[in-house]
This record gives sequence, C-alpha cells and structure tokens, in this order.
Amino acid sequence: MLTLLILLPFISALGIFLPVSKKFILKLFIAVSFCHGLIVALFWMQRPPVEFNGFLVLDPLGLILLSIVSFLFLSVSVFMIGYFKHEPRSNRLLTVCLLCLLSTMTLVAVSYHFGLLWVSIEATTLFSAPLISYHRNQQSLQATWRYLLVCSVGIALGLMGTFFLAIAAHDVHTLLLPAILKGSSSLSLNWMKLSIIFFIVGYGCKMGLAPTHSWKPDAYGQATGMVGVIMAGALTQCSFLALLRIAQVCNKAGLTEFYSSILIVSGMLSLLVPALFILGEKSIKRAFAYSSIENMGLLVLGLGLGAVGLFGALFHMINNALAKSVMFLTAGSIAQKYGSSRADEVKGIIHIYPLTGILLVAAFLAGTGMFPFATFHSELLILNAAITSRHYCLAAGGVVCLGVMFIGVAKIVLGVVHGKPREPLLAKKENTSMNAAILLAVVLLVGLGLWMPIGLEKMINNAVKLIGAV
Amino acid sequence: MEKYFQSSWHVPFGEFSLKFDPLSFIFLVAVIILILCAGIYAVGYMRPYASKRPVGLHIFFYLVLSLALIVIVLANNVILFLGAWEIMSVSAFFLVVFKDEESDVRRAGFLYLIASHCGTFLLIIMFFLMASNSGSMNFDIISHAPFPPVLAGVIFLLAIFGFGVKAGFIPLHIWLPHAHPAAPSHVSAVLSGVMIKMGIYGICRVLWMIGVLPDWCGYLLLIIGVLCGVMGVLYALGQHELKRLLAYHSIENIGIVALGLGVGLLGESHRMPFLAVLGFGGALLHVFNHAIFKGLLFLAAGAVIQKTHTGEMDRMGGMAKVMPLVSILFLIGALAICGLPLFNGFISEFIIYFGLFQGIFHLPLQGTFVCALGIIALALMGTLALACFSKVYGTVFLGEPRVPKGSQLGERISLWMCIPMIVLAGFCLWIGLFPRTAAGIAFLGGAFLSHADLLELPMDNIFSPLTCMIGGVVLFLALVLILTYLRVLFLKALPASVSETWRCGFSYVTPRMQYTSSSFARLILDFFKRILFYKRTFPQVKGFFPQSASMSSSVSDFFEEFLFKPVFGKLTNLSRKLDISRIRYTQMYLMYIFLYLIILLVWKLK
Amino acid sequence: MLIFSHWIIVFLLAPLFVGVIAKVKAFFAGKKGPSLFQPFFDLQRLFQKDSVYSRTTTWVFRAVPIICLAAVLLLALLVPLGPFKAPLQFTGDIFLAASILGLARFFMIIAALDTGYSFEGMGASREAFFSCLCEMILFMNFITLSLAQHSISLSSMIGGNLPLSWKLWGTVLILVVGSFFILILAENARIPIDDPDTHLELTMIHEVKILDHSGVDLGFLLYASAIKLFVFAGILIPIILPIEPVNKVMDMLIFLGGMLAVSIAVGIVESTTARLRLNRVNHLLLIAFALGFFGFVVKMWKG
Amino acid sequence: MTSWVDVICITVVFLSLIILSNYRVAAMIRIFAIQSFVLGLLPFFLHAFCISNRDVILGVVTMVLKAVLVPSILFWAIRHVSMRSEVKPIIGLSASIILGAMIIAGAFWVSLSLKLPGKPASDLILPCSLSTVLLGFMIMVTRTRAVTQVLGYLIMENGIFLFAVSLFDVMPVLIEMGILLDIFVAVFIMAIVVNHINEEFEKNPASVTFSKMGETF
Repeated sequence: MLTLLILLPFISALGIFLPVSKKFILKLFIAVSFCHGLIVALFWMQRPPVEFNGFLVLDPLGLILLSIVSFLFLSVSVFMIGYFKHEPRSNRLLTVCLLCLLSTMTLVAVSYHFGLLWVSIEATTLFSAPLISYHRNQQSLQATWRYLLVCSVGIALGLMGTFFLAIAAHDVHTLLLPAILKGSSSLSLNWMKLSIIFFIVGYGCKMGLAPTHSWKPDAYGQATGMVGVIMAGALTQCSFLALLRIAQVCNKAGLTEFYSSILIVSGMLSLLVPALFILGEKSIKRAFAYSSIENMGLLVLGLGLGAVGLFGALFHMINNALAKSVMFLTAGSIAQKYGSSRADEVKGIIHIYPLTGILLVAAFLAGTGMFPFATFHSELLILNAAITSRHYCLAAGGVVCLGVMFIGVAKIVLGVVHGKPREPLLAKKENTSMNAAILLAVVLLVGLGLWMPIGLEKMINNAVKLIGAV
Repeated sequence: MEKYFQSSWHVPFGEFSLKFDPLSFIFLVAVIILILCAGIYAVGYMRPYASKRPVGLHIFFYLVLSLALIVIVLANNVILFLGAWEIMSVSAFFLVVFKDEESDVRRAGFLYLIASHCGTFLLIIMFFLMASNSGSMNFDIISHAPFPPVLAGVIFLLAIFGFGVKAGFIPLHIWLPHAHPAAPSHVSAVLSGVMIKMGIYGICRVLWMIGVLPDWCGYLLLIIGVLCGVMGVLYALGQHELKRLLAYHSIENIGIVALGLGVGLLGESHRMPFLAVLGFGGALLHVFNHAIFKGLLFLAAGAVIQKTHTGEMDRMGGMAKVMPLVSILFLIGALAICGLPLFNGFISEFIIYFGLFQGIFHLPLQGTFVCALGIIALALMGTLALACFSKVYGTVFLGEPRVPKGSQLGERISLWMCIPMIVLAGFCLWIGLFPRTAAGIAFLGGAFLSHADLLELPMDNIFSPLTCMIGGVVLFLALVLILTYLRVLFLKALPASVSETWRCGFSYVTPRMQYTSSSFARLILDFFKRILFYKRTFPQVKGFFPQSASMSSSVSDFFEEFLFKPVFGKLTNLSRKLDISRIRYTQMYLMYIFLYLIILLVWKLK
Repeated sequence: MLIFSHWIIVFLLAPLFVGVIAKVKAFFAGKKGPSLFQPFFDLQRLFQKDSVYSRTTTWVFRAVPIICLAAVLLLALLVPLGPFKAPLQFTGDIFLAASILGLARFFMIIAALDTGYSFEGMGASREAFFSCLCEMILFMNFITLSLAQHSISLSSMIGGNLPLSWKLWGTVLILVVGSFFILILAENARIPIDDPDTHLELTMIHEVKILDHSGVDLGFLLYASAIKLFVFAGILIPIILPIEPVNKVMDMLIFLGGMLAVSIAVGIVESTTARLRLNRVNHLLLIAFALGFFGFVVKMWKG
Repeated sequence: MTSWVDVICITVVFLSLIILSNYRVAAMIRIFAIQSFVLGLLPFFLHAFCISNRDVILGVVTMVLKAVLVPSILFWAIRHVSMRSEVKPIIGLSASIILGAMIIAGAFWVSLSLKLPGKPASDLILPCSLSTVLLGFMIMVTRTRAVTQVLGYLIMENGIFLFAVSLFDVMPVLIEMGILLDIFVAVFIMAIVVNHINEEFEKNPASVTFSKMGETF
C-alpha cells in the first residue's frame, strides 16, 4: 500500500513526459492528488502494514505529515484549475516536479531508516529546485541557485550527521529506527552528540531555521504561490519530521537536555531574525517567507521545550501548513492578478477583489495566530510550555519577536488590502476554484481553532508518546 | 449572585465556561445598553452609505464585536477569554477602517491593531503565569490559589501594561485618539464606551483573582490615574477635531477610573474593606457612567458631523438652532462628563472623591500624600473638563455659524438616530437623580472585587451623604424653578426687545471673528505649554495692506511624537539597513551555516 | 425655617458688604463715596428696566442668571452664618458646593460664547483658565482643613474647635487663611485679579462675560456675585474667629465684626494694589496654591 | 594494505588543497576528477584480500559517476561560459592555502578526541575526511563563481564519501546508490541552473551584478 502510494505520483509523473495536452496534465494531477488524499484518509481508519523489511512504516508522526502533504497537494490541485486558466505557459515541468515531490515527500513520511530518510529529503530538494525557477527570469534563477546550494550543503551536513549516527549505533549495525531505539543504551554518546549537531544544522538548513534561513525570502519571493505552499507547508515540515525522528532517539538515549538546548537556541534565533528583517520588507511573499521562518522557530521551540510544547509543535505543524497554504495561495492569486505582490505596487485589493482581499486578511490573521484560527492555540501551547518550564526570558523574548513580526506583516498586508485601489495591470476576474482552494483551508483552520476533533487529539497524543518526551 | 454555564469546548486547555457575577454584571449591562443604542443609531447613520459601501460586512463585524464583548465579560476560562479578546480586537479593527481610502483611517486602524495585539501578548504571558501558579486555566481555580507577592507584582504589572493598552493608559494610549475619530460614530461610541472598558474589566478580573496585592500597586494605579486624567484632558483641550477631543476625554475618564481602582487597592492592601469598596465601587460606577455619557456624546457628535460634513470645531457654530434636540442631548452629555450635578458623572466622581478623602484620613503618610495628589488632580481634571466642554458646546452649538449657512445642510437626522441618544440621556439623568440603585450595584461589585461582605460594612456612611447630596440638587432645581417664575413675573411688566449683540461700537463684524475653540483654549494651553509641546505658528504681517495670513496652533502628543514614532522609525530603519546590506553573495549564506556549525560544535562539544 | 433665615440674612447683608467695600475704597481715594446702600439702589433700578436680547443668543443666555443665582443661594445654605448653623450640612457637602459652583460657571461660559462675539469669548476663556487654578486652591485648602478636623463637611471643617486650635495649628491656619483670601479675591473678580469697576473690555474677566446682559438678568447676576462674595467671606470668618453655639448675640456680633473686617481688608487690598497684568495673574494664583500646599505639608508634618 | 588506504586518504586531502590553490576552473575540474578516481579506488583496498561484490559495485559506480560523468557535465556547463578562470576569489590564493593548512590542522586536532568504534581500516580516515569536507566548504565560501561553488560542494561530498565508504557496512547498497544518485542529480541540476544563469546574463548583460534580488512575483 505504501509503495503504491509512493509510486503512484512518480509513475504519473513519468506519464506526463508523453506528448499529452495541458488539460490532460492538469486532470491527471488532480486525479493523482485526489487518489493520494483518499488513500491517506483511509490510513486514518486503518494503518497500513510495514513494508520492505521495516523500511517503510507509517506511524502517527508520519501520518500527520502525510496528511498535511496530501491536503496541501489537494488544495494546490484545485487552485491550479483556476491558475492555469489565465496562464499561457506550459504546466508540464511544474506538474512533473510537483508529482515527484509528492512521491518523495510521501517517502519521507513513511521511511523508517535514517539513510532512506536522508535520500528522500535530498530528493525533495532536487525536485523542488526547478519549481522555484518557474518564472525563468534572472531573479528566480538566482533564488533557485541559492536555494539549491544552501540546501545541498545542509543536506550534506545531514548526511554526515547520518554517518555519525551510524558510528554511534555501531553496535546496532543498522540505521533502522526501531533497532536504534531498542539498542539506545549501547549508543556512543559522543558520536551521538556530534551527529545531533550535524542533524540540526543540516536539516535546519532545509527547514529554514536561522541563521541558515537566508535562502527562504529569495526562494519564496520568486516561487509561484502554489510552490510556496508546498515548500512552506510541506517541504520544511518534512525536515522537521527528520528532527522529530532524531528526537525519538535522543529521548531514548537520555540526551534530551543536550538536544533541546540546541533546539531552543535555534528556535529563538528563528524568532528573532525575521523580526529584525520584517519591518523593512515590501513584498507580501517575502514577508510570508519571514513568517515561515518564524513558524519553524516556533516548531523547534515547541520540540525543545517538550511536553505541552511538543503537543503544541505537532499541532502547529498542521496549523502552520494550513496557514501557509492560505497565505501563499492568496499571494499567488494576487501576484497573478497584478503581476506583483509588492506593497507599493498593489493597493486597495478589497475594493476590486473583495473576496481575495478578505482572504488575504484571513491569511495574515492566520499566519500571525489570531483567535478563530487554530494557529492561535498552537502558539499559546508553545508559549505556555515556555512558561510552565520556567523559561520566562524565553517567553518574553518570544512574545516581543512575535509582536514585531505581527507589526511587520500587518504593515505590508494592510497596505495591500486597503487604500485607494489601483487597477490591476492584467485585469482578471476572481476565480472560483482558486478562491475555493483557499477558502477550504481557511474553513479548516477556523474549524480546528473552534473545535479540535478528538481523533486528531488522540493522534497527536500518540505521536507525542512515540517521541517519548519527558 | 454567581451563576455558571458550563459546556465542553474541545480545544487545548479550553472549556466553554461562563460565569455571571457582580463584576461581570456591571460591565455586561453597560455593554448591552451601549451596543443596542449604537446599533439602533447605526441604522440611521449608515443609511447614506448603504449604496456605496459594504455595509453588510460592517454590520457583521458589529455583531461579532458585540458577541465578543459579551463573551469577554462572562468568560471564566483563560483560552475563552483570550479568544474573545482577539476577536474583539480584530472585529473592532474592521469597524474602524470603514473608510479605508483615507490614509488617516488606515493609519489609525493599523496603529490600533498592532497596539491591541501587542497588548494581547502581554496578557498571554500574564495569564499563563497565573495558570502555571495554580495549574488550571479556569478563573475560579486560579483565584483560589495563593499568589506569592513577587509573582503577584509581576502579574499586576503585566496586567497594567497588557490591559492598559486597551484601556488607553498613558503612555500606551497612542492608538486611541487616532482610532476613535477614524471610525464611524456609532463605532466610536462602542469603542470608547465599552471596548476600552474591557481593559478595565480585565484589570478588575485580575485583581479579583490575585486577591491582596502589595500596596505599591495601589500607589502605582493612583499615579497612573493622575497622569492619564490630567494629560488626557489637557490633550483634549488642545484638539480642534470634535471626535478626537472626545477620544482624549476617554483617556481622562480612564484616569478617573484608575484613581478609583487605586484607592480600592490601597484599601484592600491596608485591610480597610470600606475604603476598598468605596474605591472599587466608585470606579465601577464611573465605568458604567462613562459608557453612557461618552456613548451619548459620540452619537451626538456623529449627528453633528453628518450634518456639517466636517469634524473641525472651528468650522462649526450655531448648531443649536439647526438641531435643537441634539444640542440639548449633547449638553446633557457634556454636563455629565464634567461631573456636574444632576447627571451621572457627578455621582461616581463624588464616590471617588469620598474614597480619596477616606484615604487621606486613614492611610499612612505616603498614602495621605498620594490621595491628596489624587484629589487635587481630580479637581483639576474636573475644571479642565469643564473648560473643554464649555469650549466644545460654545463653539459648536452656540454663537453664529463660522461657515456660510448653506454648507450645514447635510442629511436629516432621522428618528433612528435620536431615540438612542434620548435613551442614553435618560440614563444619565436617572443615575444622576436616583443614584441608589446604580450605586448599590456598583458597591456590590466593589465588595465582590475586594472579597468583602457588604452587609458588614457601614455602607450608610456613603449612602446618606449621597441622599443629602441629591436633596441639595433637588433644592437647587426648585430654586431654579422659583427664580424662573420670579423672572417671568418681573419681565411681564417690562418689554423685551431683540437686537444684535452689543459690540462695543464696532460695526463691521463677521461670524469668523468669534472666539474659536483654539483661541478659547489658548490661555490654558499656554500655561501648560512645556508639557504639551503647544505650538502656535503665524506669519509676520507686513506692510500697510497685508496679504491674507493664517495662524495655526497644535498640541503634540509627547508619547507619540517623542517616544513611539522615533523608536518605531529607528527599528524600521535598522531593518531596512539590514535588508539592503543583506549579503548579496551566496557565499555569505554558506558562511553563516559554517559559523553556526562551528559555534555549536565549540559550545556543545568543548 | 432655618433655610429662609439664612437666605434673608444673605439677601440683606450681601449688597451691604459690597457697599462697605466701595466705601472703604472711596475713603482711600479721598472721596466721600456712595451710600452704603447704593448696591440696593442699583439692583432696584435694574429690576425695573426692560431687557434687550441678541438675535444670536439661545435659551442658554437667558437661563444663566437664574442658574447663577440659584447656585449661590444653594451655596449659602452650606455655610454657617454666625449663630445660624448651616441648614444643609452632611458629610461631603464640599463637593456639592464645588460642583454647584462649577455648574454655574459652565453656564456662565457657554452663555458668554452664546453671544457670538469675541469680547465675551475672551472673558469666557479667561474664566475657564483661572477657575482651574482656583479649584485647585479650593481643594488644597479643603484637604488641609479636613485633615485638621477629620471631616469633609463644610460646617464642621470650618467650625467646631478650629479657632481654638490656633495654638496647635497656628502656622497651618495662617497659610490656609492667606491662601483662601487670595481665592476669595480671585473667585469674586476683585483687584488685583480683576477689576469690577472698569469698562476696558480687554482686561476684564468677569464683567466682560455679562456685557450683553441687561435689565432683570443683569440684576440677578449682580445679586449673585454679591452673594457669592459674601458667602466666601462667610467661610473665611469661622476659621479665624471662635463662634460658639452658646451665646447667640455674641456670636452674631463676632460674625458681623468679622464680615466688616473682611470687607475692609478687601477694600484696602483693592485700593492699595494695582490690577495685575493678565499674564501675571496665574502667578498670584499659583502662589496661593503653594501657600495651601505648604499648609498641607506642615499639617502632615505635625501629624 | 592499510598503507594504501593511508596513501589514498592523504592524496585526497592533498588534491583538495591543490584545488583550493588553483584559480583556473578547467584545471580545478580535472583535479577533482583525479580525486574522485582515487576515491573510487578506495573500496578495493578496504577489506584486504576479500573484495566483495558490494565493494566492486561501489568503486566502479563512484568512478563512473564522479570521475567521468560529473566532470563532463561541469565541462559542458562552463563551455557556454566565456570565463575560464575565477574572477576574484574573496580571499587571495596564498592566504587560502595558509588557511587551508590551518583547517587541516584543526581537523586533525578535533579528530584526536573522537574515537572510531570497531577497527577502522586506517586512523587517517576521520581526520582526512573532515579536512576534505572543511576544505570543500572553504572553497564554496571563498569563490564567487557558481561553477566553483559546485566544485566546492563536490569536494565536500568527496570528503563525506571517504568517511562513509571506508567505515561501515550499515547502509544497504541500495541506499548508498541512492546517495550517489542524489548527488549526481544535484550536480546535474546545478549545472543546468548555472547554464541558465549564464544565458540570462547574455540576454541582459546590464544586470550582471544581481543587484536587485527577488522582489517581484
């Protein structure tokens, strides 16, 4: 079943290389996303069996990530219907890369072997790189280049981390997760520590944790909205899954203190850095990229704080994905309408495209954690974890950074939403399917904010138990 | 008196727990009255916009705001409270930016949103500190846990800052004078009447939960009250725009409330339940009163503005003849806000004065001193408010119109707009003349807040003077009637003629030569110019036949101009600089990774 | 009944008080001066005159004389006059006094603005400004007195054993009396703060506000200001002179003597000092406030 | 046999240093090819006298990929680029060499405290691979051209490879192949991007400096 899930998008990606029409490609993509979504939904009822000698396992952690990925692809596919109505360019490369990404991200979610995990994460980097350069202009190429280079270096460090882990687990003789967990008492702690540092820095690059975040504003600023969603919502969280896997090992090996102290520092840096940069920012997408860095910071902060924080972090994974999908899809729809997403070029959206304007405001509120959106709860959980674990300075600093971040994003978004309207350069109508895709995420996010399903809570609790934080 | 409504609400730490107690009752009544009145008013007020703007959306947010306000005062759970709090902030933001093409309005909305959100962050920390002390997110359980004094102090400070942003404590008030004039008038009424009171409600709720605080907290609140009150009214005096002036007056009134709360706190920390009840009760009553009369004033101001299409007081005049009913209603509001007898402001200010004097008699030396300061400040506030509102009433409603008559014919003021104002004015008069009920409820709230038993306190010590006071006021009314009768008698025999105002011999006089609001306020502002940064600019008039010249005066808000603007500007500049110098070479990106790796290795593996 | 006796005293003696001041001033100017009863004649003449109203004005303008007179009449009831105790006394009546005066002031100011001319506006503006300072002085003195007597009722604050405690609080009371005397001059528009006799509109405060009133209205206003002066002096006297409830005749004599002394003092000040420049007035008022504050500090020091 | 492993390790580090001290791109690629070839020999010498299938496959694939295919892609990439040599390294060449030497010393010093478990083929493996990784990193940081950065990345990978191949048999062959494939594809895509960047330059030579970064779209 899992193999099928991984292969399905991959095979259809190969199919696109045949000479088929644009419409067919679109339909195929939608079909694949829906199938993927359906299968993942089935997994919620019945977890699939282990495959490939325990290399592929779907545990609650993986299921959460897999559902996020699947949902994001679903909403992107709906969005795409509208997007390509107005887009003269071919969708072939985009779709191929997206499908391959879907395949590899599924692999990330289900791989239970650290080597396989590495391979699949590296593969996601490679398939996402061409997506950034979709617009084929100088800036987007530059952004792609930076993304590729930084992430490759990060991934290389991650590879070293994997090797160090292998050395540490010399006695276990395998990198399969359950085996390592079982033999955690025999792990060599020094090598473990080295490996943890390399893991955090390496996968942190991919996640965009400060100070290795620098590719993010460029890449997200250049990518189309859909790609932004996949990258900010799914790709970064795939790397977070890698960190969670390490956390499992660390907690078992009694290195929680060591691990969490680094994560807390990383998290704080990731809250601080975007706060420093955001106030001077002009472009919506870049602002959202900073917001993404901030959210990654929150995630690792929650992981570092453990207990309630961990629950919050896992919940925030879901919320962040939904919020990012709202944010970047809206930004993408604006960018398509105006040919720009800069605050000084776009004004008064709400008067010309009322729905898009409202959605943009919703995106902003969701991204900054306002109440009816579920991000509010997860942020609170993480802050609460900071306070209950007596990290008062942390909570205070975090709150200041979040506040500055809010100001920065508000400045840009409200500048775009309100004001005397400027006619769009490429006069286009609101598109139902684009808006529907965004609305779906908004509704889900609000729904989660107002009522958390019992099943989800159980699943997250299972995942927390799995990580075994104290 | 306490009633609960419990229901499950499945979000992390959440529970849908509502609690009804005397404290929430007072705020709830204020909220409901004002929301209903402003809502009915809006029907008339929004009519001219109906075809031009998304009024439906506006109404939606108005309803959301109403709901949020109600939930806030009833919430018994931290998450529920914070959620409703955020909803309130956001929906109020949308109400404020109704006319978003105007850059002032946008700025106001932005300022408001960031101010309230940043305040919320402090609240989050505060509530979590409380929750971690007691291990629950339920207000009741939190209130049962004892608080160590240091923690209590920290929580108190966080509450002052977090809720102070919403309440408009100086220097956190800067959003307030922008947001209120920017919003449509019924929204301003709700914002000023009840929304900023939610800050006060929050502080009260926290005080209730913590129980006894160290006495410096009381002094702090008193000082804040003095600062807010005096500065608020002085800034108000320097304004030329009607609604902005009213907005600054909200700050003043919040200051008065803070004075009351400070007295209450002192009473609590010095174990004087009567003093505590007086202070808290006075503050709560003033909260309610301010909601009523400020709502009335904003609604009346809205009617005037709709008629004249301007908020500039120096372009108005003689409105009493154009809209007699509104002028009387405004006068009632003005008298009430100045704390003059007959109306409700007088009652609450009297109770707070009374509390301050009790404080003088019974508190230790520093308490006496601070209370005396409070009394003097309250007296000063009272007269300054009097000066301010006589200026407003005189320039807007009396005298001659300062602009040609034709320009004052805006929309007709419909019945929808008048009835709510009349109702509010009725409340002013009711509490002003029959204060026993309202004061009794307020004292109930005060007793609840100070965990005291009302029955054991000598409440007659305050009720009997109150009754005598009303007796005096009634006597005054009787005197007025008698004298009116006398005057009629005198005048019956004598002819009265109508003519021009006597101008001491000047013949060519235009309405523009009247004293304007700016010239009226000049003496006072000049006196306080050092703290108000009062500036007047006028060109030198030269030659025998000088060209037309103009003069302008302005008061700059110290905290906005010299505190927040520079800091924010510096931060933005820093951010821009960082962004420009954002290293263009990809190598540097790699360098960061490298350095970070090295630092981690050195730090962790040393 | 007590109420009416109070009012009768006030109605009879207040204009007389003004007459005495005028006499003293005339004496210092080396003139014979008008009769002591001249204020009565003036009032009588005004009550018989017809009125002219400006077209600009509204009901506010007409209501003001009534409100002012009613306010001072109510104020009079709060003050003990010699052997006659204040008919209206309760804890916190000082607030009634202050706020009823405030109400009258509010209407005075808006009535002045109602005429729609800058002279009246000028007067209104000055009144608004100086009343701020006066109110502070008033409350400062109230605080000190209330601390001394542990009461916030006007009658007990200024009555009781206060004059007997001059030995104990002498310094405090001197300061209070000084401060209060300046307050009386300021509140009642006397030299050196304001000149009740001049007609130079640019320099006036009180007179200029009532420039447009005529006939009965003006009469009411003049009567009101005379009563106000009288009542304020009536507050000052019990602070200085012992009035005991035992001997009514003696007390009446002491009271009248005190009134005479105050009026002579006012007259002397009016004759010997020049009117202050407008921008110096606030300095004088601040000095009065400082006196009051000093009194408060000394009181606190002495415990 | 151990001494052969030692020789290979030393050679790899030495070649990295030479690349660091070079500024001609073509020469750098050639040296890199040699380095990769040497590395490809490593599996054959690892397990003395008992060369397994696994070692053969690994060695051959490495040689083919890294010593042949990757350099030819890089040559293809720079063929369209008119520049043949590095324009300006951020740090001068002699300074680079001195710094490189210091880095090698540092890597050896760090390795002192790290003890490999089991019985490694040579005690030089850990310090040498660390040095190579760091040198590769240094090349990436100090060189401004895209191609040279790719080279730096590749050298880094070589360092990791040195470490990985020689140390253990934890990884299934499939995974190791995956790793190799990933790296190959990475280089492939990088080369394409480099090429595209170059095309963009030629279309619009005014903006060579990349001054305006990523604002629109």
